[in-house]
Amino acid sequence: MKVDLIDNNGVTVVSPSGEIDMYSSPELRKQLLTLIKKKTSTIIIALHDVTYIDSSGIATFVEALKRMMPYKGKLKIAEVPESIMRIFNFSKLDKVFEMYESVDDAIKG
Amino acid sequence: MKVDLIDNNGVTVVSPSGEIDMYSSPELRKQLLTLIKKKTSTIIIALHDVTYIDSSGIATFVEALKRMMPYKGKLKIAEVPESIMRIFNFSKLDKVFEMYESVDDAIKG
Amino acid sequence: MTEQVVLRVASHPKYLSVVRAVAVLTAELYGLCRQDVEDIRSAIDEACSNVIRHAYKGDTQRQIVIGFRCLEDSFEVTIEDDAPKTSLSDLKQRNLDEVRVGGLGLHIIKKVFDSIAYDETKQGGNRLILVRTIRRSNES
Amino acid sequence: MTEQVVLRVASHPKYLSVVRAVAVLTAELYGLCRQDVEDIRSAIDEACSNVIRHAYKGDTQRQIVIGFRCLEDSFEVTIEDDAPKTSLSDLKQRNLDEVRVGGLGLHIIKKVFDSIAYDETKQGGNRLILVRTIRRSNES
Ligand SMILES: Nc1ncnc2c1ncn2[C@@H]1O[C@H](COP(=O)(O)OP(=O)(O)O)[C@@H](O)[C@H]1O
Ligand SMILES: Nc1ncnc2c1ncn2[C@@H]1O[C@H](COP(=O)(O)OP(=O)(O)O)[C@@H](O)[C@H]1O
Repeated sequence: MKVDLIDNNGVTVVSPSGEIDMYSSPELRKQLLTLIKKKTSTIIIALHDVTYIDSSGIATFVEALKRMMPYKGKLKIAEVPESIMRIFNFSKLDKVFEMYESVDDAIKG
Repeated sequence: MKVDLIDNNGVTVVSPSGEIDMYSSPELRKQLLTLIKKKTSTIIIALHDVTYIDSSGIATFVEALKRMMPYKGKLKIAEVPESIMRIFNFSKLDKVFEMYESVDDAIKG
Repeated sequence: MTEQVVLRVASHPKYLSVVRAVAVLTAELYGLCRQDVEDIRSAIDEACSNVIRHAYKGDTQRQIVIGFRCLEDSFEVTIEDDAPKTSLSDLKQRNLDEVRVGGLGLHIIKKVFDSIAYDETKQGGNRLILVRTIRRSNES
Repeated sequence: MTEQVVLRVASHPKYLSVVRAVAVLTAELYGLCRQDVEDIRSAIDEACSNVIRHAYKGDTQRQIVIGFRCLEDSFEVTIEDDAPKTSLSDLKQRNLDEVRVGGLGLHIIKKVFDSIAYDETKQGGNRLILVRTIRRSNES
């Protein structure tokens, strides 16, 4: 897994690529916590290039969401590939996260 | 591995895709031998979608080449990906086969 | 053992990618449909992650042995460790309605496999036996 | 055994894709550069094909065990079978200048690995030990 970060006037787009699992999710977590420490108001996680995600990856998003609540930050998930959507549906987290088709929609939304 | 065949006025383009190894090369061999039995005058093997080839795949081409000699058929190899070119170079077969950049070049050549 | 494919790796999360690749290729060889292959990849990954996290408590120097076997109409996976004995009652599933970190792995494993059991006859360590009834890719 | 990854498969050519995937992922985990990873994939595939073809004479019901290990500056692969004893002198390399079918595998194996040996201490069957000195991907 690699993580790309793009900052757009306080909206940060986080684009991991490759496989997110118990081995790689700590790196993603570290990057998200760094953004949250800076009280980044909106984080958009773009999953377009993610080929696999496990429960530890999902847990990382849940943790980020919870840590952004105290300062009313927004966590948005965009461009979820079909094969990965399954784990969101299954964990009922598609109801908890704001999910968007595209990064543009997530910025506007 | 899958094999696509396209026939163009006596020139047959054979396009295997995927991995060619000891498991899959017998299928490729069978298809080539069927064409050779019909005395197909020119066979172009397009390797664009081949991700791996082993010595049994190479042996299949050598066998086809030899079996086409008696009736003066032509065997041409086209669109060889870089990673696969290595085994041709190494086996010195780039000197033995007619190699072409594209199927069009192979048809003209 | 009658497993057709057996993989042994150290209990380090970096080897989970190897485990997943072998799971995917083996399930494909056995003719499982694409969706089932992906589900099996997830479930085996979660089960091995749990061995590292819970059975070995994060010790990355131990061993995990994963066996794959295909019978007439079932796909069987065994996951062995040499940690202290675990039983099914130790696997604590949580309610997915509360949003919290963790607790998703077992849900995935139970959704994907039709039967989950520990081999009680194993001397020392654990052997988790996961069985899934097969829907072949040409029938899907 | 001190191998970090061990794969056991039946001696059927359909499992060669599993062997290659494990070889590639393991070599990548150990930091080998892309070209070396591809070379190692070829060499291990050829060595296992040879076990099926020559040692087992095409019997697809036997077993092959492939072990991977990374030391400070070398990548070691062991390939075990339980066929009659083979020695290095049985591996007959042919001249590549004559164009003929077959005889390329050993050339590939010898080009990729710096050292090739049979473990003479193994009781029953063969253990081929292949060692390659490492060029790491960040140095390439
Ligand atoms: N292999 C195992 N050995 C011991 N306990 C386990 C094992 N797998 C799961 N458990 C227990 O079951 C609980 C639920 O597992 P899981 O749903 O995967 O969630 P998580 O690992 O995120 O806690 C774990 O917290 C642990 O207490
Ligand atoms: N594992 C093995 N056991 C016994 N003999 C072998 C083994 N590997 C190779 N050989 C011998 O070495 C020869 C050369 O092998 P190779 O270069 O791979 O070509 P090929 O397999 O196409 O004949 C084989 O024909 C065989 O006689």
